[in-house]
Amino acid sequence: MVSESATVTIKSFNTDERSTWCPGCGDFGIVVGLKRALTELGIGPHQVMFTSGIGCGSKLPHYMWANEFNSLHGRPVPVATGIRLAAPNKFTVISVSGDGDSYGIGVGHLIHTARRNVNMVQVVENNQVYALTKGQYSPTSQPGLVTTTSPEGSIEAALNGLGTAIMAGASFVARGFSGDPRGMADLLARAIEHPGYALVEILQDCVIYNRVNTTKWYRERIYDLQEEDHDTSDMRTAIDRSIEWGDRIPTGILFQNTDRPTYEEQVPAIKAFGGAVDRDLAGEFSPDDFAKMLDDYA
Amino acid sequence: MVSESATVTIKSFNTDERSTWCPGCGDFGIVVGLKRALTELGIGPHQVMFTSGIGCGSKLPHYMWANEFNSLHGRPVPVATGIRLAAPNKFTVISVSGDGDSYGIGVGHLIHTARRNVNMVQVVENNQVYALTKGQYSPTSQPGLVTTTSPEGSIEAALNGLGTAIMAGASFVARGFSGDPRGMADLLARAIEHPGYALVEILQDCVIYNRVNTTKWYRERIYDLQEEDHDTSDMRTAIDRSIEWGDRIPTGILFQNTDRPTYEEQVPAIKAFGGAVDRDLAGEFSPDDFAKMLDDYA
Amino acid sequence: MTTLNNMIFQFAGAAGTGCDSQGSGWARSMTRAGLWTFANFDFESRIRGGHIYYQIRISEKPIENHGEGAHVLLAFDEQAVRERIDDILPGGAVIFDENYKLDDSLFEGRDLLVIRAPLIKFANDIGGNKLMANTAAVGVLVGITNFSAKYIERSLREAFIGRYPGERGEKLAASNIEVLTAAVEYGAQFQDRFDFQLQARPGGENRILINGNVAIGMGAIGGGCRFISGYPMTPATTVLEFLAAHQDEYGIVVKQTEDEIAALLTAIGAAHAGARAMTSTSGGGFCLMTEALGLAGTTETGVVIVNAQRAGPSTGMPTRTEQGDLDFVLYASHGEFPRLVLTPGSVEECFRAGHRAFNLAEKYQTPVIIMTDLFQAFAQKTVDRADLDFGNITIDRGKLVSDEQLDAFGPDEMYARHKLSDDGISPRALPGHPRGVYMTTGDEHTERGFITESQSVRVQQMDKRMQKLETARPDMLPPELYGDQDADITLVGWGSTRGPIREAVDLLVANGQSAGAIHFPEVWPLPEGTENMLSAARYLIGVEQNFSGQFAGIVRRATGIDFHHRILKYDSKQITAGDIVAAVKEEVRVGI
Amino acid sequence: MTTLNNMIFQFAGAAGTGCDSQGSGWARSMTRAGLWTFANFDFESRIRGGHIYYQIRISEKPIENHGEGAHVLLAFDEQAVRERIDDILPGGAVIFDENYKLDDSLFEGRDLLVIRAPLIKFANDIGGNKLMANTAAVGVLVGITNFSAKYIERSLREAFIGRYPGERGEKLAASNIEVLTAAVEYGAQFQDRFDFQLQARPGGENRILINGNVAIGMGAIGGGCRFISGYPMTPATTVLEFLAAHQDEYGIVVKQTEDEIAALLTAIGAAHAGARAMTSTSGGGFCLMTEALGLAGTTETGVVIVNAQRAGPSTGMPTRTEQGDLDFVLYASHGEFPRLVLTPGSVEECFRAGHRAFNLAEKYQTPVIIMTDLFQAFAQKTVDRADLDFGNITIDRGKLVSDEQLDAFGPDEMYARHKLSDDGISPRALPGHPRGVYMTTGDEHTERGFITESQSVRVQQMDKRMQKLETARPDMLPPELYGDQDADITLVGWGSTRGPIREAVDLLVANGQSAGAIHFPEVWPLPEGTENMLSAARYLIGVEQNFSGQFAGIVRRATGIDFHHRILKYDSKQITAGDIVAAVKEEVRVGI
Ligand SMILES: Cc1ncc(C[n+]2csc(CCOP(=O)(O)OP(=O)(O)O)c2C)c(N)n1
Ligand SMILES: Cc1ncc(C[n+]2csc(CCOP(=O)(O)OP(=O)(O)O)c2C)c(N)n1
Ligand code: SF4
Ligand code: SF4
Ligand SMILES: [Mg+2]
Ligand SMILES: [Mg+2]
Repeated sequence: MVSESATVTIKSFNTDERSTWCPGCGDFGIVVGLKRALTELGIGPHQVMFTSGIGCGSKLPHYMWANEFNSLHGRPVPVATGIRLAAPNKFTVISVSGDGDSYGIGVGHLIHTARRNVNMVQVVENNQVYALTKGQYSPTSQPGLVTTTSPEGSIEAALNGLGTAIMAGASFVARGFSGDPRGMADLLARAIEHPGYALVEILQDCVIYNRVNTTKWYRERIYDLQEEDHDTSDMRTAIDRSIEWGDRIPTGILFQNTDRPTYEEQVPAIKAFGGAVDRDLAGEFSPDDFAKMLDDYA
Repeated sequence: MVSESATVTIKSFNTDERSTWCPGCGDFGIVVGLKRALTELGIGPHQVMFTSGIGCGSKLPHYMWANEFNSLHGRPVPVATGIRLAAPNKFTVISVSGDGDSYGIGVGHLIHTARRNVNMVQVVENNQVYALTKGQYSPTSQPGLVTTTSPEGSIEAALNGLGTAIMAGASFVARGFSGDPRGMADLLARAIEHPGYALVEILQDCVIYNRVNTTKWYRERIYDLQEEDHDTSDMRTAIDRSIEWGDRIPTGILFQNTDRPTYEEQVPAIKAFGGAVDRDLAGEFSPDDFAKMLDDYA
Repeated sequence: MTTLNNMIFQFAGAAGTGCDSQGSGWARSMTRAGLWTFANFDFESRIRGGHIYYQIRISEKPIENHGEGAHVLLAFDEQAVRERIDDILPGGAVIFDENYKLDDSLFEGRDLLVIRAPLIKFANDIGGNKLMANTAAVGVLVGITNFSAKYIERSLREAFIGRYPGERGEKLAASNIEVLTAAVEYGAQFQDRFDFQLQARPGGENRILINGNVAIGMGAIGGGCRFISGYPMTPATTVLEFLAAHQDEYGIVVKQTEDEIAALLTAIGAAHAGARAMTSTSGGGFCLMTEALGLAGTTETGVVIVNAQRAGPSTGMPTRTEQGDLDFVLYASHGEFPRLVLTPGSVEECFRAGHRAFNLAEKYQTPVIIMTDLFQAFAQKTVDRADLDFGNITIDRGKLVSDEQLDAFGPDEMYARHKLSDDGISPRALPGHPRGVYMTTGDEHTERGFITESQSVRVQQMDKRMQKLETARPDMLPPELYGDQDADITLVGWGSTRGPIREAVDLLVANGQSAGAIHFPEVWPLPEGTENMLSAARYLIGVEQNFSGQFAGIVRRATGIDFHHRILKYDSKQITAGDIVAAVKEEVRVGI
Repeated sequence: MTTLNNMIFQFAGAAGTGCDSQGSGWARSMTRAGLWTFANFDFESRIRGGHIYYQIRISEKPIENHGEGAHVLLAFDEQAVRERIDDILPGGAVIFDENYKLDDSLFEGRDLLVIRAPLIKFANDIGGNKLMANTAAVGVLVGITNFSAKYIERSLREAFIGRYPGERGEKLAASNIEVLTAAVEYGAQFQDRFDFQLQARPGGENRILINGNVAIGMGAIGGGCRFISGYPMTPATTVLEFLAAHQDEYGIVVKQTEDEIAALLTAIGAAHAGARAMTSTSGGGFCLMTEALGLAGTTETGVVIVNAQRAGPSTGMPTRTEQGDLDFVLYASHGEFPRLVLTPGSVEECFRAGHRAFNLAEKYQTPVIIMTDLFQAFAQKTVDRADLDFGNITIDRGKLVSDEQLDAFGPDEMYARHKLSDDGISPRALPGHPRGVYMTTGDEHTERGFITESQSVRVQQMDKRMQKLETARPDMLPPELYGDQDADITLVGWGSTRGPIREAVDLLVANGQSAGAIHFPEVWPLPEGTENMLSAARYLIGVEQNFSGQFAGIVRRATGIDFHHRILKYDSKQITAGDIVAAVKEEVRVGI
């Protein structure tokens, strides 16, 4: 579907639905970033399809006006794949969910979808905690974090989601910060434009359950890779950057590979017939066309 | 349990159960490798607990005499975790399953178990195909592979299992070859000795469904990292090696980090009380000890 | 005329503004003051904001239900007044800050004491901190009910000195108490216009106030549970959290897993190794456990699963209640294998299920599921310590093979994990003994645990496994009769409807309607005596919190007994005695 | 006396040694020769070795069952003779290579023609390749049955020239045909000692030989399925593979996913976007789909799931059959939502279910499950091309909102995906239209798809969704009566028992026992007329391939009708007409 950029403004995405987030939640910034990115690219609410999981962050698409399929905890990515493969010419597909959802229960889908290079964006809202269930440690929680399920402090190493995704074959990997909607919007726009699977992790403050990794904490540490001499096409440097965490935390595009074809481009049925949703179910084939199937068994 | 090395021989692991593998299957070599490794370390059949998934390769523990819990497709690793955490002093725990099982449906468990550094060995029998279901492409199949579900050739990039595991935090990562049971036995012994999570991928011929990556094909390509100047403690080099695939395929230990504590060592209950299975359920606490729980709610 | 010690309170406001902590402090104080308390927590699927409320009912005798309406509404914001005003019972009161902009018309024509109290003023002027307005509100409540302030003072001290040990806590507690005192005095002026009063009674020190999930957790620890793996999901998370909180004291391995698939499989691994192991989840997580449930069934692994139901299907209403999963739990996983299903209906029954489940799991070597629900998970009840008696718990591990027995094995003797037997139960050796090496598998297997393709072995093993349901049947707790077996109508329920049903029976009988009830604390296998008890009743009315009357269907399928009527509620809130009485009256009016 | 065109053959040996390909070649030749064929494939969960066999029955009239025993056993190894010898019917024959070391005592006292044929010798001497011994065996079979060799010649040519186009194939085919000719001649010498003969009949060119999974695949493609996502699992894989094989011709997107969780969710995504989408799996995979099933139910996404049952529980017996999943499929996923369950019982019914499922899924906007089983998935049957009529398929997409309708929306009009309606079905807009922007969710939601905490909206949406079951009921295919409605006994079944039950009725009636049958091609919602038809029967006998009689239980629960007797088989092999007749006779003897 041709974008109607002339008509898309930030307001196109406004909705009456009131958010259930806590005042000060980092998720608010992410809505702004997404609206801006779509507006910049002229992609209207009917041209984007959000899929989301379950968690505070997964509620995001509910709070902007756009198509959304709100799925299960950990499962927005396979739904996104289904939409992309059935309607490859119809939607910009963006999966949105928290760190627990994307890197925890759903990490298998992330890995295999990255590997396949399905043309979609996966936004990971990383607050390093399971927020909606009231603050248990998540796969990205820092070791030692005291929560209700780790009263003696978490004893798990935090997952390097970006590095893992790069090794799994993700062709675009970036990190943004919810306190910087402008920078984030730019990253998201690049991710949407990227032909293939794009992972965008957004560092995000949970003002209730994560008193360690606060906006202030992040601000003191983050820096922009694109302001440094970072070669996004070099996987090894990207891996190095993904490991960096502590005094300095990189944001921006870590890695991009535009040489890989998207999965959709290679699907035989799409190559030959286009999108499944655009087909004429009743008239495309005659009964005789179908009956040819029987010949193999005669 | 103290090992009774004096009494453990290769024969200790012999069983009358007849294998259902095809003549020439690479899995035969892996049984030999495992028996040798356990024998070398003096770990008897009752001191090891195998967990396995579903697939040709997952049948392996059935064909040697030892404890086994044969679980579900993709799920031997969480069962292994349960056994380790309940009986940390009782068993060497080894999970055994195919590439589809471990890297495909089960990859989420691999990642999170690696991250936690549970003290176990995960053996991945990699024949780059779903064999037991009659030869569909797997997450490690090479692109273009023609199978019943990819009649036009697979359009998916193969997963770099070893690199992904390293990024996820695996503290021991190695690759062996079923055609070299002696080398493999050595790798497995090192993996068993390694304090923490150890991934050992074994390249394995499926003579029926993978006519590309045959024993001959592997023999022409593999080389032993330990015969080269490979620093197993350097994660970046290990990542580089994990990417190597094609004319030269590395085997041996890619990566080892002995600095991380195991998960078990850090579990509060284990630190204070030892193994759950060794506890006296009836007599350990008095009714009054228990009743203290009520005080918080008075 | 003054009503003493028989009241309902509502503490209402937005999430995160303190009405929940004030509410639970109040409930605790009531219990300490020797009043029997039942408190329900009504909340939304969000962390801050929205509208939530605590409903606390108290009485001089034990109660099983949070009742309907409120005699006092403590409103912590304006919305709370609007949302809950209709709940206030005749002669009741509403307390809120004088600054709220609420039109008088809202209160017009209501038999209601409206107290616009200077809460923020007290807080600022006396305590020097606006946040103490909450304390002031509670003070007014103490004042109008003529209650003793010392219980609140104690809980204020505990709260502040607990959170900030040392001087800061002392200071905070002291200022709060000053605010409280002023507010109590302020409230006392309304006493003569308010007919409900509170007075402490003896006995509070022998009682505690807990919810169903804590009771399950206590039962489990008492019952030998030393391992829990789980993944957070409302309303099951607090079981996991309870065990986590006690991991140090009782040595419980607590593993938060990456998902529910791993949660059950990890517990299965632990149980296989020999630990008493459990997991807790809600419907969505139970879905992910179904495959492993069948594995536990075939491998004969005794593992305990708590399924705390919430309103489904799918993500549904995460903080709302329902009994919608019974059919699913009974038939979850493909093929057929035995499972035992417990459906406790009170805090005491939750405690009992918590420990009984482990004996049943190990005796029958098969999964045991404790079904509870969101209401029961969160609702708090006063119970006598004596009713949670750890001394009464016995550990029965069933047919365990000892090391000595294995030592005595002859040279050609082989341990067979799945040995056929009349009762379907095979002697179980914990793995690790040199003579007890064995394998087991989710594939159909021989007695020794090897994969088999044999038809006859298949039939033997199926028969053996399914026999366990029959062996277990006499061991299941029988249905519990309440009131008259011969009553004109008999209400039938399971799980958390127990309390409301009992109270409904009392109300009906008090109203001259002959009524009784049958409660099932354990539903599968259907306990012995089920058919007799049900067929002896005159007119059976199923009471369930689901759309289709699942238990009624299960009973009909198993026994042919068709309940005459079904009272079904699936609007996501707990059924009350009043709901049941109204539905029964309707049915009686229409003509039973 | 010679029996013509009424025979059963067994081709038995180890996996991977050619007995399966020879068997299927033979079955195909029979069909081409105008003989009605039914072939069952009995195999183990391994790729090579072990013991497998093809059982092929032929007749001059259509048959629905592979029968019992064999008139000829073609043994491809020694073990095959030992394993299957007892299957050989009186007057039958066994053919194997002369070199097999088999003691004569094995054959003693049997009414049996033992042909120790020089198969390897023919192969080596004439064909120059030991592998052609298989061809020789088939040649002997042609010889003793006096069949025409030309059908086998054709299939040999197809096989070799198909695999090795060009000269190599021609040569191989030619040598094989030489071997065949010699073997036919050799076999012919036994004709006078063998009473069973074959003769081609007209009509073969109008028929094909297919199994149930291929029929489902054909039906699905004809029914507009343009998307399948799946994960391999026996016996469901061949549905995925069939669509994959035709992805180019009909433009079907085929996605092999990382697991079954993703398989169903990917199909849900595709269906949500507007494609007719399906997935196929077996019990273990279905377990992993249960959570997404509820999501499809709540979001009202019409998606089709094939559940091909195999012997459970758990991994069970991967290559063996059972009907053990009905209860699970009916109640899978927590909470309550509508689902439609089809249970085809023949190749033709599989085809019909394959296309009907998509109309039902889109009309009722809810998941539709096609239940088949391992037996039906692999068993091949001769069918008339006319019975798989693509011209008869209509595409009914239900209440779709057109782009024009959306264009015409007023400025304040908002599309509501879950709009309330009397029949429970909301007009569905495919996403992508500027006026049709909407959200949907697995949380309870408003008509417009927003998450809600409202009790009243909750009840409305529950009622709406559940109403669809009632709306769909008249649309479900009614139970199919076979024989006399007034018969003394009526056998009741669903799914793959249809064939054996019908044949059992014929046998019973032929034996003077008054008998009829009722088959359910669709079971949920229970079709209209179920109660009438069942209660009109005199004596109901449920026939099911599971332990507990699941369908009987479901019927009792829904209607109160309790089958008088249940014939249950759960030994992992398909029930036969003989099994049923024997069980009925036992029941009659004991006294109905
Ligand atoms: C299968 C399943 N398991 C558990 C839950 C409960 N649950 C809801 S949100 C959540 C975690 C959310 O964490 P994250 O994805 O990081 O999102 P956040 O709330 O932190 O934004 C969990 C465990 C669920 N809805 N479904
Ligand atoms: C949940 C589930 N899905 C699918 C299957 C079917 N299945 C059995 S083995 C297998 C794949 C095996 O591949 P791999 O793990 O690589 O082992 P291999 O047979 O190649 O050794 C599959 C898909 C299953 N048993 N369970
Ligand atoms: S709990 Fe944390 S993540 Fe959730 S809405 Fe509040 S601040 Fe945001
Ligand atoms: S199919 Fe392949 S992997 Fe399986 S037993 Fe045969 S050779 Fe081995
Ligand atoms: Mg989070
Ligand atoms: Mg494999």
